[in-house]
Amino acid sequence: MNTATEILRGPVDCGGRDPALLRRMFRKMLEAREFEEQLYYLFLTTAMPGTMHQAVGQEAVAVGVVSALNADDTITSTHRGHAHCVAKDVPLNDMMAEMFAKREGSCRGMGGSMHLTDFDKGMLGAFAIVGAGIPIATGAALSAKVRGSGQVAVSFFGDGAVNEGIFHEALNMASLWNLPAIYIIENNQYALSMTVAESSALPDLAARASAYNMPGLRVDGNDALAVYDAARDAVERARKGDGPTLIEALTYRIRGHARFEAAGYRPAEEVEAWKAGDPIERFAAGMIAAGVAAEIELNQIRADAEKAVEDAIAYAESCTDVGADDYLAYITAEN
Amino acid sequence: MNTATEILRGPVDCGGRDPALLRRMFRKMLEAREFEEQLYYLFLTTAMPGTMHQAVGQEAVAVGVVSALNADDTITSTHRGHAHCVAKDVPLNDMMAEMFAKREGSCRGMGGSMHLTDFDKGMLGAFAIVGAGIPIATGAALSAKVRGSGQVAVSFFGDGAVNEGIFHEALNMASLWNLPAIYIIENNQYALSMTVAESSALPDLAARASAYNMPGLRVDGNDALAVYDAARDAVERARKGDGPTLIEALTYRIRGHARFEAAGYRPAEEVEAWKAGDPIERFAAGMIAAGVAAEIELNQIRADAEKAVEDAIAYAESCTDVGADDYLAYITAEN
Amino acid sequence: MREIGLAAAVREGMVQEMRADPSVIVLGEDVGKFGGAFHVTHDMLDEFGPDRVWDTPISEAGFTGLGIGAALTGLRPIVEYQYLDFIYCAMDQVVNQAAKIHLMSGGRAKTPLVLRGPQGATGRGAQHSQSVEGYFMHTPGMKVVVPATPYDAKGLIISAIRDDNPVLFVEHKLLYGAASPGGGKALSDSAIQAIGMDVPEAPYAIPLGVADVKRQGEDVTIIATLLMLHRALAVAEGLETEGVSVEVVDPRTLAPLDVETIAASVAKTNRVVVVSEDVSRAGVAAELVATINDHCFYDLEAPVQRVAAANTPIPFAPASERHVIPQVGDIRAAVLRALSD
Amino acid sequence: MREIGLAAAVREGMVQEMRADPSVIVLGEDVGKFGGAFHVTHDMLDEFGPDRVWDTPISEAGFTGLGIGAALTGLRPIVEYQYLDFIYCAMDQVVNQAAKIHLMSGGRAKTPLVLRGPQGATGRGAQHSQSVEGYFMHTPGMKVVVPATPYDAKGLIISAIRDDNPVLFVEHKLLYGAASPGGGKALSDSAIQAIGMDVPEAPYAIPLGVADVKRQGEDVTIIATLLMLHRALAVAEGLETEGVSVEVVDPRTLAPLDVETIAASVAKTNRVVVVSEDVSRAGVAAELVATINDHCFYDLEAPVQRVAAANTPIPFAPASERHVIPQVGDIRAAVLRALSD
Ligand SMILES: Cc1ncc(C[n+]2csc(CCOP(=O)(O)OP(=O)(O)O)c2C)c(N)n1
Ligand SMILES: Cc1ncc(C[n+]2csc(CCOP(=O)(O)OP(=O)(O)O)c2C)c(N)n1
Ligand SMILES: [Mg+2]
Ligand SMILES: [Mg+2]
Repeated sequence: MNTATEILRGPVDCGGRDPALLRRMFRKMLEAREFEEQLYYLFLTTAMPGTMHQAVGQEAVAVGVVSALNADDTITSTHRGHAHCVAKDVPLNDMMAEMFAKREGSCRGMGGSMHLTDFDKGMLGAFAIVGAGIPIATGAALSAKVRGSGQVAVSFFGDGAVNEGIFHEALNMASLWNLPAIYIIENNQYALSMTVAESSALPDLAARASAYNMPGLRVDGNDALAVYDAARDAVERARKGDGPTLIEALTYRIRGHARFEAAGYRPAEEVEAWKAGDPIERFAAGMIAAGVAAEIELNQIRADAEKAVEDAIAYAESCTDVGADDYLAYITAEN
Repeated sequence: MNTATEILRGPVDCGGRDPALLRRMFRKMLEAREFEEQLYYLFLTTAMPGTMHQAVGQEAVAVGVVSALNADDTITSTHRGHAHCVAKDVPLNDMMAEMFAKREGSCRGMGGSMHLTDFDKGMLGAFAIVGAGIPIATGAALSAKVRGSGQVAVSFFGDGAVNEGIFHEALNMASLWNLPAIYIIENNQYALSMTVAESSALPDLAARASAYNMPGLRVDGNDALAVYDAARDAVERARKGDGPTLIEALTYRIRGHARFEAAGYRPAEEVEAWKAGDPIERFAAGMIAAGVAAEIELNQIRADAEKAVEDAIAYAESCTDVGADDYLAYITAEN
Repeated sequence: MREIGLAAAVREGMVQEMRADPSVIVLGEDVGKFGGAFHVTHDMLDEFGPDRVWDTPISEAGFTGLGIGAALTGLRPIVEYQYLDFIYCAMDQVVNQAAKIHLMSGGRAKTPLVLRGPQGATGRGAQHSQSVEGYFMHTPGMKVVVPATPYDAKGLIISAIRDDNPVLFVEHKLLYGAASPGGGKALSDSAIQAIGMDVPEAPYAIPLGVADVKRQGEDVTIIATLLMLHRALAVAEGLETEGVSVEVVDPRTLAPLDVETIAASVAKTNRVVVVSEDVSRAGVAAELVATINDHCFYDLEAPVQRVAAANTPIPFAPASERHVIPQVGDIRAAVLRALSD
Repeated sequence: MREIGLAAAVREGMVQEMRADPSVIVLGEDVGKFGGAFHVTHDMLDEFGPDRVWDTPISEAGFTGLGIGAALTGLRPIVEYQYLDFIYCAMDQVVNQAAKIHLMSGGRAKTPLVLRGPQGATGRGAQHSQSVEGYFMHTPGMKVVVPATPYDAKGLIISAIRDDNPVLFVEHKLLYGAASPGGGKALSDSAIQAIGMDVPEAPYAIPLGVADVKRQGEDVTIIATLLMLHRALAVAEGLETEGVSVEVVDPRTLAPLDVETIAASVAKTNRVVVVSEDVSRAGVAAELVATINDHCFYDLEAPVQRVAAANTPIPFAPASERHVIPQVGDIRAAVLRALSD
């Protein structure tokens, strides 16, 4: 994949893959999508506090990468983090309860959409300061190396984050010390209103890896298997002690930046073109083309994903509201 | 010049150059050297407050670059800034008075060695936070562009500074917006105790420019004319509106990091090898070889430079000590 | 006169200064094409062009440094942070460079630079809810401006732009009267009334360092800024019906601080409540208490009541957030304590 | 017992914890090969190897973030800043990340992280002289430790390392008893006496949040930290010969703050002087005054005297620097004011 503008369509090549893996990936993408679709309606009702950022259209990146990880590998996420959490097996119930500011939420109602965290699942946190998670994942990689645990650490971040100095500092150290870290640029073409070309002197973001003596590659981020393959190779390198990799996944956020943001800065044709390259549809088409699953089976998976999210909403609604002074228990570690 | 390890010696090629320029450069390098040599003795006597960092052995970088600038072009400097100031025509008297914490000092005794500043000379300040001057010079370049002044702005900084995030952020914006900025890495091989290879994943620092879509080149930093030529080309590019350039000048600090720091982390042979490539001696040899000046004339310039520094010391000693509450006049701009 | 929100007032002040003085420029994320996350720079790119309105990459430290360099060389930059929570990314440039350059140069360098953006708790969790002014009140070499009304905001932004020092200009999201970047409706707060919303169209400057007595009273003084000023006024109004006369002082700028106006009010009422949305410990309210101790100790008939955000990162859950941030009820209770002690 | 300087005491505490607990690591500039700019990590690379002692590039924000990530995943990192003035480069990682992660995760994440380094004014100009503790006292989610003696330093660094929160551990250069990176002789101060320099060799922990009454007295209380504690003790000794009995309280940690010990002293003496080297406005001294106002107002017979650094960037010239930073004479004058008011 050479330029950010050649938008790929058509079925993902699912030939020769483990059908269970494919079904799991399909299901995870659907859950992430459905989770955010339902959130959208919940925000319309103003039942929901705070704000949220949808990754609709970007699900293949989260699911592709995380499918190449072990359960005890770690990730850091961003303000646009629901799909990463879903991929990393954070329970939908806990996520939804957190969105509703319930005590049973994955952060006990203290974090909200922008700070989802689940240490049991290796989800070290969503950091809503652009770029802030990059050194933190790098530190998790350093820790894995010191402890000899064999874990790898992945940091997800956007195309806008590469212009923060912290990106530069962290990648240099990771490469210098051959840390088992993987950096995933979710290049969804925009940082709020800014295109990549408007904010990066070198819009070929993967090429920035060379400044850190690190391999950098660009993949079709709407092809979950292309992402998976790139991540798997990077994981292998990392576990062998050969150091970090930078992966730029080209994708698109179909919705506005946050909640109801209208994204008027984007040409309608561009949005339409990317919609036609929807990662979930392409994956479904690929499964059918490869004969891994019939439409009817995919529909069942779709229904299951919808049901899981519906259940999560019902669960969340049944949970306990956070109390006025709940926070007092979480200010310092000894409380 | 390809690697940091091939240390160049021998005369600088002075053929076909303007003799007045050569004499001026020689004189400036000598003044910078002598200024710091005398400081060293003054610090030994404890007559001097504070601390200082010598650039002995690095004079060709400051003088080579600044010789390619106009008087109204601007520079930013670092904790190791005396040579930049000398090159930029900050009066020796003012500099020395500042070192002595006198009212007549270039910063009225408020700045000291690490913060020398002279707005009349386009010397925007020495910034002792590593890397901090880089965006400030970039802002001066942006200002020159907005005002249409035709000025260029130069930032000097060390090999250690390239690992600060601020380097990354500033160079990206400079290139994105084609600002008339020039970035000079004074690669003196060490950041305090750390070699370039120990702190930079890509020790070829000039190559980092490619991450910003910016030309990057490496020059022999102990050859004042090689530095001058590279700077002149960069100035031309900048003034034409073609954007910034990154120049890595390979050099060496002959002394310790600060004042009496012993630099025991460096192999003695390495220090000796670099001493044999002293930029001032190479320049003198080049002037003689090219028939621009005879030894006797060079000795006169040497004597003049020494005399100028001696006079500056006498001047500084005759100045008025800063008073206890002098600072009250400088806290905010209206005082 | 017209009634406009604080966002529109800040915008109008900036636009008028930009028309009057070509050296004024704006730098920040999404300030151009998008018109600013809270639309404070709406249409400015169209009017002034890309040499005056710079859409930056997400590089807070970097573009702050660019602002400093530009300020040192003849421009008067206004730097916008999309939320003031992000100013910590630029902290070195603000604290070690901008605030210190004038002194370090022996007064030879001037840094006419405005650093501005929105702050305040509105349900977005710990990284988008902070009040940052305490850090900068503690940073000499800077001025800190905290307008509570559109009228003050316009007059103060004009003074901030004309000032030769780095000035932090704090805007509270709930005072904007403008929509958030999520595209929802304008945020607001039930305590906010129409006070001071008459904003003249012609440019005017309100000097930095002059407090404003927003309400005269006899029995007790509340000193409050930003959103808290409005809550204080609501408390004062409520107590009036109960026969308590509350004076409300708005410092308007925290550095410099108008100690005279504060001291005069304390001398009159002898009882004081200080209210601030920033973290209580070593924050704005602490400094106000200490200032009153320094200057007015013998006027006090009761301890100064300090009302400020709890010493905690701000929780997401609305019920907890409300508990952390001073509410009308908390301020009222403090006033009653000040009166009964 | 042995007499060792504060640098050696901090080093000994770190080494002992590193021997006892393999999860303790050190990160910072020149901490390995070079042994630290002030030699506080001397020889640690040799003993513990490069997997425990990390010589970092000059990337304060980055290696702070690495420390956080490592702390979240089973290690207990100690991050050194070569001078604490440089912590502003890492401010976002400290304030927005380290301090907030525990709360944001609903208590699920722990960040056992020590951030340490030297501070204090010693003639190096505005960017190498600051006292930073006020900023972090204002940052909930962190602890702030300010040891004044080698004995306290060793016991407190051990507690800081064992603590599950991010802890800022402040070291004053003039207390180090060790040479500066310039290679000169050890910095020192004439007010420093041998107090508390008996440092046991065996490891011991001093709990965070417990103040120490460094000197008993009846007439007036001085509360002071770090270098200022020593100047306060010098003042107390001088006044003793004049018949004034001064109590000197060392909070030792600013967050948490031992309000009880402070209040007990105020209740006894009824007159207080607070002394801090950080900037006065909205700094440590302001918080101490406000705390005393909150808890001890009716015990006060005179306003609390606030003695702290002038509200200015720190000038280079020694005469001006001395004027900015509280000296023995300033503290003595404040005590006399507190007694006569
Ligand atoms: C340090 C910082 N600066 C600015 C913001 C405001 N902000 C939130 S998301 C965003 C755009 C991020 O773009 P990108 O990294 O491409 O991620 P995307 O939103 O496209 O997923 C901005 C500017 C922030 N949260 N943190
Ligand atoms: C932000 C920051 N970190 C650390 C330091 C301490 N320090 C001063 S100079 C220096 C080494 C700088 O190395 P380099 O950039 O190569 O410049 P050189 O000293 O070699 O001229 C260090 C670590 C500092 N002044 N600022
Ligand atoms: Mg993006
Ligand atoms: Mg160097």
